[in-house]
Amino acid sequence: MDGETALNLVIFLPAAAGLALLLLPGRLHGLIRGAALTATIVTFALSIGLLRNFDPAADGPTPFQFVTSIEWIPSLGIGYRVGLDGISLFLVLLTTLISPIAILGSWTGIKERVREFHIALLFLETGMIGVFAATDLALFYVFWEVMLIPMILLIGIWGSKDRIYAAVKFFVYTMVGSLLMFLAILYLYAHLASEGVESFSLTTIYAGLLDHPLSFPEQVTLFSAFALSFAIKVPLFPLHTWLPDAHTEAPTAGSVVLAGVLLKMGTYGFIRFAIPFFPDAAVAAVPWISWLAIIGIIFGAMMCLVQEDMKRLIAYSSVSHLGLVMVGLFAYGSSGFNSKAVVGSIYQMLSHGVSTGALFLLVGLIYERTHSRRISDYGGFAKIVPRFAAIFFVTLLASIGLPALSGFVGEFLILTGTFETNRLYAVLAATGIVLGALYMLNLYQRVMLGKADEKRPAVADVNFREMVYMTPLIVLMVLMGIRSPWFTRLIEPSVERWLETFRVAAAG
Amino acid sequence: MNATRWMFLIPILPLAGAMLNGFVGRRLPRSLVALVACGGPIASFCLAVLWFFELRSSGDELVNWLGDWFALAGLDVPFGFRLDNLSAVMAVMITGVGSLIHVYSVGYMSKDAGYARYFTYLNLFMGSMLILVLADNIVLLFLGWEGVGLCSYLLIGFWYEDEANARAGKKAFIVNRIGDFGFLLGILLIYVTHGTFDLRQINTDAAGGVVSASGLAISDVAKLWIPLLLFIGATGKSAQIPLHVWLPDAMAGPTPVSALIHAATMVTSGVYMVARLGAVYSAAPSVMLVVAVIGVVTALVAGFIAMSQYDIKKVLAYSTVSQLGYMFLAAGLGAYGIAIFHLVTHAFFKGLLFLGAGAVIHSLHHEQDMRRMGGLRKELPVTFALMLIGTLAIAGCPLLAGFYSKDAILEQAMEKNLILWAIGAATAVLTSFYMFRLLAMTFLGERRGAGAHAGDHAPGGHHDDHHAHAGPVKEAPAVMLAPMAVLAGLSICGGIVFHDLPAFVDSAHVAAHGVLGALVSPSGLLGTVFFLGGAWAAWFFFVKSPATREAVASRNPAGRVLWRFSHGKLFVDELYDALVVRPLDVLSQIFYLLVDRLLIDVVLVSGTSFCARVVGSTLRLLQTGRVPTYAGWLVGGAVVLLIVIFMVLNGR
Amino acid sequence: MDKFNPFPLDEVARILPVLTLFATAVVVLVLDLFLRSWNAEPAPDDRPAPRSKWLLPGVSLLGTALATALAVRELSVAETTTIFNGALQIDLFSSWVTCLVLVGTLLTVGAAIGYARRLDVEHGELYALFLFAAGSMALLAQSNNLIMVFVSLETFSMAVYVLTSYTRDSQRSVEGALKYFVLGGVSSAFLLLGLTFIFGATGEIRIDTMAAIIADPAAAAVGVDTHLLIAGLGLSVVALGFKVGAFPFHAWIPDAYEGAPVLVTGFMSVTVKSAAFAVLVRFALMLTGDQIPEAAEYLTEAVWWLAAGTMVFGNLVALVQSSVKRMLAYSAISHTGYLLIGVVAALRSTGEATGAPILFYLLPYTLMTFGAFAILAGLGRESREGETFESLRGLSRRRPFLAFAMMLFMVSLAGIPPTAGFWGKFYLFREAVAAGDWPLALVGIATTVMSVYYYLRVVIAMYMEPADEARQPASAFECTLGPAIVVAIAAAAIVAIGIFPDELLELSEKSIESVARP
Amino acid sequence: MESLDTIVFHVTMAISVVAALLVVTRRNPVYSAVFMIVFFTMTAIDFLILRAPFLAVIQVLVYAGAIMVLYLFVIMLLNLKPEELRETVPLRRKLLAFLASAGLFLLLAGAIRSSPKVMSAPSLTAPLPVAAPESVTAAGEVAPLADELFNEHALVFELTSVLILIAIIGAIYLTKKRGTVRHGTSRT
Amino acid sequence: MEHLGLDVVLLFATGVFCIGVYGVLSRQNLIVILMCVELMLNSVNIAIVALGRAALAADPPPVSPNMPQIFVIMVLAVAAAEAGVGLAILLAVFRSWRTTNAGDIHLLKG
Repeated sequence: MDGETALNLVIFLPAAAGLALLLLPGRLHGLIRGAALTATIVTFALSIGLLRNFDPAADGPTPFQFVTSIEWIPSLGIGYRVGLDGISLFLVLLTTLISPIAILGSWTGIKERVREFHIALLFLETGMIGVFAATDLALFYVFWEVMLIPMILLIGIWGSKDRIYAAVKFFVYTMVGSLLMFLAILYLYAHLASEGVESFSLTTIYAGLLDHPLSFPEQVTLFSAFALSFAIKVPLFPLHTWLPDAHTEAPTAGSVVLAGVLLKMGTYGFIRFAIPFFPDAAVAAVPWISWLAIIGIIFGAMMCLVQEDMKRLIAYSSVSHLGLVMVGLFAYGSSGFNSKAVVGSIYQMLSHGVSTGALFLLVGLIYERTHSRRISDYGGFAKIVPRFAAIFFVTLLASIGLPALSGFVGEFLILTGTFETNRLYAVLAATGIVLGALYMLNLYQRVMLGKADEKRPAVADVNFREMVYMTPLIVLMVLMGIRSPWFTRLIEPSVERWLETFRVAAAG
Repeated sequence: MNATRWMFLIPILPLAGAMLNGFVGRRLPRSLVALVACGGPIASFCLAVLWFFELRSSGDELVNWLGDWFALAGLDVPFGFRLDNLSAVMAVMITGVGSLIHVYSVGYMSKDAGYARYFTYLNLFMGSMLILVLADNIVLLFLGWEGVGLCSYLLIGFWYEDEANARAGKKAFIVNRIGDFGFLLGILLIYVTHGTFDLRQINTDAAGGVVSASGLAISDVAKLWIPLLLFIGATGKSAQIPLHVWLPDAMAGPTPVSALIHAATMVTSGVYMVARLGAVYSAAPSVMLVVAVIGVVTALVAGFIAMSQYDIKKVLAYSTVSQLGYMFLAAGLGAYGIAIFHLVTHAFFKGLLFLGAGAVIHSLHHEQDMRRMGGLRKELPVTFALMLIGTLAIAGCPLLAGFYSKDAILEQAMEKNLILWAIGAATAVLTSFYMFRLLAMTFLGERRGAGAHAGDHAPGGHHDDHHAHAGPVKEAPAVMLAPMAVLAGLSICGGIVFHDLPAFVDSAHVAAHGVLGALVSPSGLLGTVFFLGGAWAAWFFFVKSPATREAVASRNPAGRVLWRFSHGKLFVDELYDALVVRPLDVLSQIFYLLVDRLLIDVVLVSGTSFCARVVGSTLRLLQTGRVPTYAGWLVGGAVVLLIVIFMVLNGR
Repeated sequence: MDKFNPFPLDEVARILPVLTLFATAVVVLVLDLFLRSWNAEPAPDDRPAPRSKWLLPGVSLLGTALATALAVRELSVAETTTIFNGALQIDLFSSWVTCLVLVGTLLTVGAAIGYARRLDVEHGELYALFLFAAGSMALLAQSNNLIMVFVSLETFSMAVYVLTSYTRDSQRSVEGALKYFVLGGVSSAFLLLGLTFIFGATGEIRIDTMAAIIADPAAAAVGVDTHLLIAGLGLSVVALGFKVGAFPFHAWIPDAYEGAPVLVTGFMSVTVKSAAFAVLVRFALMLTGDQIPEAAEYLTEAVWWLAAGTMVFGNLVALVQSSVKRMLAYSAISHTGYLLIGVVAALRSTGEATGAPILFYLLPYTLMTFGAFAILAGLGRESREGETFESLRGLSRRRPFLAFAMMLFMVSLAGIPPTAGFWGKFYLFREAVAAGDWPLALVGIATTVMSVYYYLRVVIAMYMEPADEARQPASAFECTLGPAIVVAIAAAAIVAIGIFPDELLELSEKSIESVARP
Repeated sequence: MESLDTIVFHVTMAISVVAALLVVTRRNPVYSAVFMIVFFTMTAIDFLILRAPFLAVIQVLVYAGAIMVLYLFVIMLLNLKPEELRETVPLRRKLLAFLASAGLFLLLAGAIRSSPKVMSAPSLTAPLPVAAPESVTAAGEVAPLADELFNEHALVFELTSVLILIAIIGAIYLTKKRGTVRHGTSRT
Repeated sequence: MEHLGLDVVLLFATGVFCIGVYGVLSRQNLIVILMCVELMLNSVNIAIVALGRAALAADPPPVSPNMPQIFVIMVLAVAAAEAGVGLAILLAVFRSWRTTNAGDIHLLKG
């Protein structure tokens, strides 16, 4: 199978499987779960094939590989254009990896409307992969929005107590941003169309903007619209308050997908769209975004210190971690955007996806047994569920960036790059290291250490199924921690290529 | 075996042991666990010794490369190991002492439920520590640096069912992380300045002057800040003021851990790091002074606190802090070789002392409070003898290991800075005093209160399944005593045998004296006096006339204040609690409630939707349901529309 | 005038869809009469006998389907002709709008099956009025002279007034009809005055001739009187704004929509709007000649404010509704606002044929709005309590298909892909931005955000809130066949258009061009 | 002739305005209807003067004759008592209504008076130009009117039949009595 | 006093139209309101006829001089239909509401 077909399959196989699930009788839960799992695993296998066929040295006319380009809505200049570069490739892989794991993770947790649940999840997967694979601005927007619906259903139907509030908040927050972006997309199109460039194709837009740059005020306005949308997704302080609620109230699979993949869409959006489209504005925004990100790092960490709910704590930790990613993305110095920091940011996105996804899985796993997320209901669990504790601990270490685990590589690259461009930002961003250790160890201590409550009914340790889905994540955390070149080998050329897709006007 | 290809085995073997024990240890018999656990370090030790001698004879450094960790354009970090003189000494010492302590642990932990877990952590520690010293670049060093910190955390909180232990572990980790924060920034600054992480290259650059090999200009700022930031890391790891607070609490871990990690190896990695980047430090005299001052002040303060502690391990902990201060003093004076020399001898005698203390604690069924000890020399004669050797060594008894290394430091200080020397000298007296106090309280006199306070546990000295209970006090098993004996031997002769270690490690080092010359040098003579003075004072206050002690400590106002400060550890913990921990908590809570919940969520988010609803509800009132009103809207709207149209038509 | 032949056959052939509708309406009326006499012993009321229950809807459906087929066939005829001495202009534009109206009618008649029976209004009049109204609307879309515009507008309005009060014994129904009628009468008077002024200004009543005059006044025998023309257009905008429900002429909409039987609400919300917008667009295109762009410019600002006000008002008030039906009414108002964006864009772009987004958007609008009303119809909620959000609770469990379709409609109304509504908004906003009017698009965006909230409430009620068993007898979820099929078709169409909108987009563009360049 | 027409026209205008004012201000709808008939009659006279004799005829027949009779019939049918006719319209609303309608009038008057075409139009009572073709001079008479109606505007004429049919259906349906009144429950 | 300006007639028509508007706005009695609507329609008829009369004198002469009057005939038809339907609705309202007072009928609102 050639790469193009494989990529299209990767995008649409989950949705097709979702449709096929409709044909199954709703009460055959096992069959439905199995079918969904199979579909996602096949998708994952296909995406691994993409990884193997990806050529980092390719130097085609577009930065993308496995390109499919079909005129979809020619009257609006919209094409079905998908393709991957080193940046999106791994995000797609992350998505295809997280999806089967999310299904496995909710194998027993979801007992109601099982079929609908898996359909939502599968459609969500297609939406997410589509966002990363789209190389057409309008197609991207379509996927970006499509994904919202299954997500709010996941939160709203299968979530916990305040799920409706969380779902509404998530939805409205996201819509505010994405609709403004929508307007900006149209404005951008109108600008290019007035210059005779009538296409939503990314490569065309890149080239078009190089030839016909927007004026600086226009750039700033449009960048703000894009940035708002992406910043909400990231989330950047102070636009983050949807996140704790959504993460906390969502079912495990929802939280995993949210933390694992959805948040990356924001940062990915900055890389793919906001920065290359409006480089001058992006440069002008560097201090703003950096400061907000730094505030986010510290503020998020401080929020973690006072949380009583495990999921909420982990959710806030995402605010902190993603803040670091943003600092890296916006590491801009005299020699332009710092490729090391950008690579680091992408790496950190992946690492965060794996480790925070794993954390949510673990919380979900223990929640299934104890039906509590309150930290104070726990204590001494290391004794009761030692395997769980060990996995939890490793994940947590990866999350706080202990060397030899995945988190460190990204953090280190980001900090190195940022330090080259702006030392103050790097220093402030690095405080996250201390605070991260503080809240995570606090969590670990309060949940796992100490004396176990004698009266507590027995809690089973991690079972085989749970081991099955945790193992790849743990292996990945370690692999990413000690063999970063395997990943950066593919990412770096794409980032270098990315830097060529736009030009910053002198003294922006 | 080809060393250049297989050198990585030194750190990997213990790690392999850790993996094995970690994954399947719980299902293996204890003996097998012990075999795996001890096998790794011992094999590493053999290799280290082998290659140490190879190195010594050939003078060729062994370099080993194990693939890339980072490989980006302009940022290349390999898993590279380098066995040079310094790292070889460290590796041998670590694997040697480590092996002994592993063996000791087999006995010490024999009844513990978390046997395999314990050895997993311990092996993991060995591996990390060896990575730390063998790393050829600073990022890999940082990996080891963090790794040992992690193991330290795990082992301090080994008996995690006691909240206090868990807290102590966390504290250690956090405080270390604060140091690491500085360390990491140092690394970043190194990269920006030197364009490389290679330790050798950094040293060469720093020694070379203003331009690094990669063509980057080395600014004065970088010259000053690199060593300073790295030193922040060192203060964390090596428990120097102001980040020393974690080490005494770290005694919550099993005693062999204290011996290995919190005395012999991990805590000295800061010193190692300074020695490793000697050229960088030498290029910044002001930082050197900072290092020396911090070192000596720490030495004094820790010695002062150690005087009044009752927990036997706490005394040793503060003693460790104090001795580390000495090492930093030496390093700060530029005598890196001597610092390492003291590091090595300290590993011997402090390891011995901790193991001895462990034997005592083991024998007393996990009693750590010296007030409930006393007179143990009769029950534990071997332990007493070994402890005595250790005490003599640390206190600076001539001919023993500690004498030589400490003397060398004080001599350097005397030459270079008299104020530093004076403080160091005072510390020497204190050292002798508190060590003999410990010895006296533990082994001399009469047994006090065994079992009398069974329910009243000394803080941090108690473990869940090891309830202190009265029982027959008997000598530790041979498996524990044997390693102690080896260490005792090293404590006795280490100073003499390894007398040329400073020169081996630091090519710039010029030995001032021979083995015997040191005895009669002015500094050596003074050192002997300090040793005797401290020992006498301890004998006087704790054996001959305890009443005087009471009088000085509780009735003399000055004495009382001093005692309170000493016993209260200068209230640094309380200070930090009030200045950092609590404000952070309170601030976080305030931010959470005020900024996150109230300002953003309620005011901005809900407020917006509330406003929309209010406006909507108001507009809704227009919809009165009455036809005339509606007609009014229609006509009024038409009027306004026409007005707008005509305004535009008539150009406003 | 030498030979009397007002209806040449070839011209009659062009209005076959309309004729089919009228003929079917008459047939239905007649059949109804026969049905009543066939039931020799009629029940106390005049309810038709069971054996004939398929006859009236069946015939109506057939007729409408035939008309629709004929109208769709017209879409492939690209030529633009005027017939009946210029009374009608048959072009792609009119065919498109006819199709829109007929789709709405088809859905209405389909949904009436079963619904009308349960409501006990299964009369020939009901279907006849639907069909008459639809035919008049089609004529309105084809109208090329002002008399035709006025009369056809009044014709379908009459029918809709009666339909609104169709459940004539319900206070709400007649109240809604009364309001609609009185205000509609006033607005008709405004329209008439406006048309008179336009006639006075140009001396013409044929729209195509007027367009030519406006495009090149020097060439015309009679000059154009800008003041009078603009005043006339302003008054017409008031009246047409009334018909489409633009703020502040919207006032009748919520009340009439709420009062009318829900099926009628669905019918008028989609077809009336399509027809009225057709006239608005024709007027707007009439002004966008090359020569005097001011004529359009004078109106633009007024329409701009109408659009902005409508979007803001409709959405804000929809936000605080507790009845789903009334919420949908306000949602219909807000969609008028979005459609008016297209009018503004059309007015702004002088010399260029625009306005296609309006035509395109009317189709998804028809499908999704009618779909939503059809679900309410299908669920058999006639008491007001049945229309609250709470009453939708648990729908996703009892009627998963209906709930899913409703969600699709809501998603489409909110303009979220992959539904047709998204492309509608996309196209509209794109046109506005391309015309340089991004502030109006911004208003549209901001209000869309609000709309998301209340559409979401429906989804929440159906899917997320626990059903309140005590307050909901199971019968509340009875679903009749007609609405169910209609809903299925509408939902499928919405998704299909959402995924493959291109053909229709092109068609709408061509439709506009057919008017602009006859 | 010309000036007579003009004078008559002015008189009818004056009477029309007064009648219209009375229509909208009388409390009793019967009075309103009567004044409405006056107004329609005046309009018929206007039509005559404006060369629309056929219109004048049907104005009287249809409007005054049919429509107003229908109104009166309904008024009688309802048989409202005087107290039911009492309207309590606040002065404020009357004022607003006046302002709105006056504003509308001013705006439209402005448009009319600033229209050069209207202002330059010849007198409506002046004789037609001598050169005017027969079709123009005969305009408004029954034959040419019918000719044009049934040729050029035949379609709209046919459409009115549909309109009337709808009106008939509607009127019959709505006024037919059936069942009991369903009172809507007021909102809680 | 010979000149009868088109503007005068149009102003007269518009004036009556606005009187009708005033009636709709200020009256409560539905019958009167309906009459006001008729008044408005009729006033426009006058304007149409006047405009048509003015066009007769134009040069060149109008192609279809009868068209305005045909327009008026159609308006008449519409007005008749409107009266019929309007009064029917009025009766239906009266039957269920027992009132013809527009101000009292406001079940639907908000």
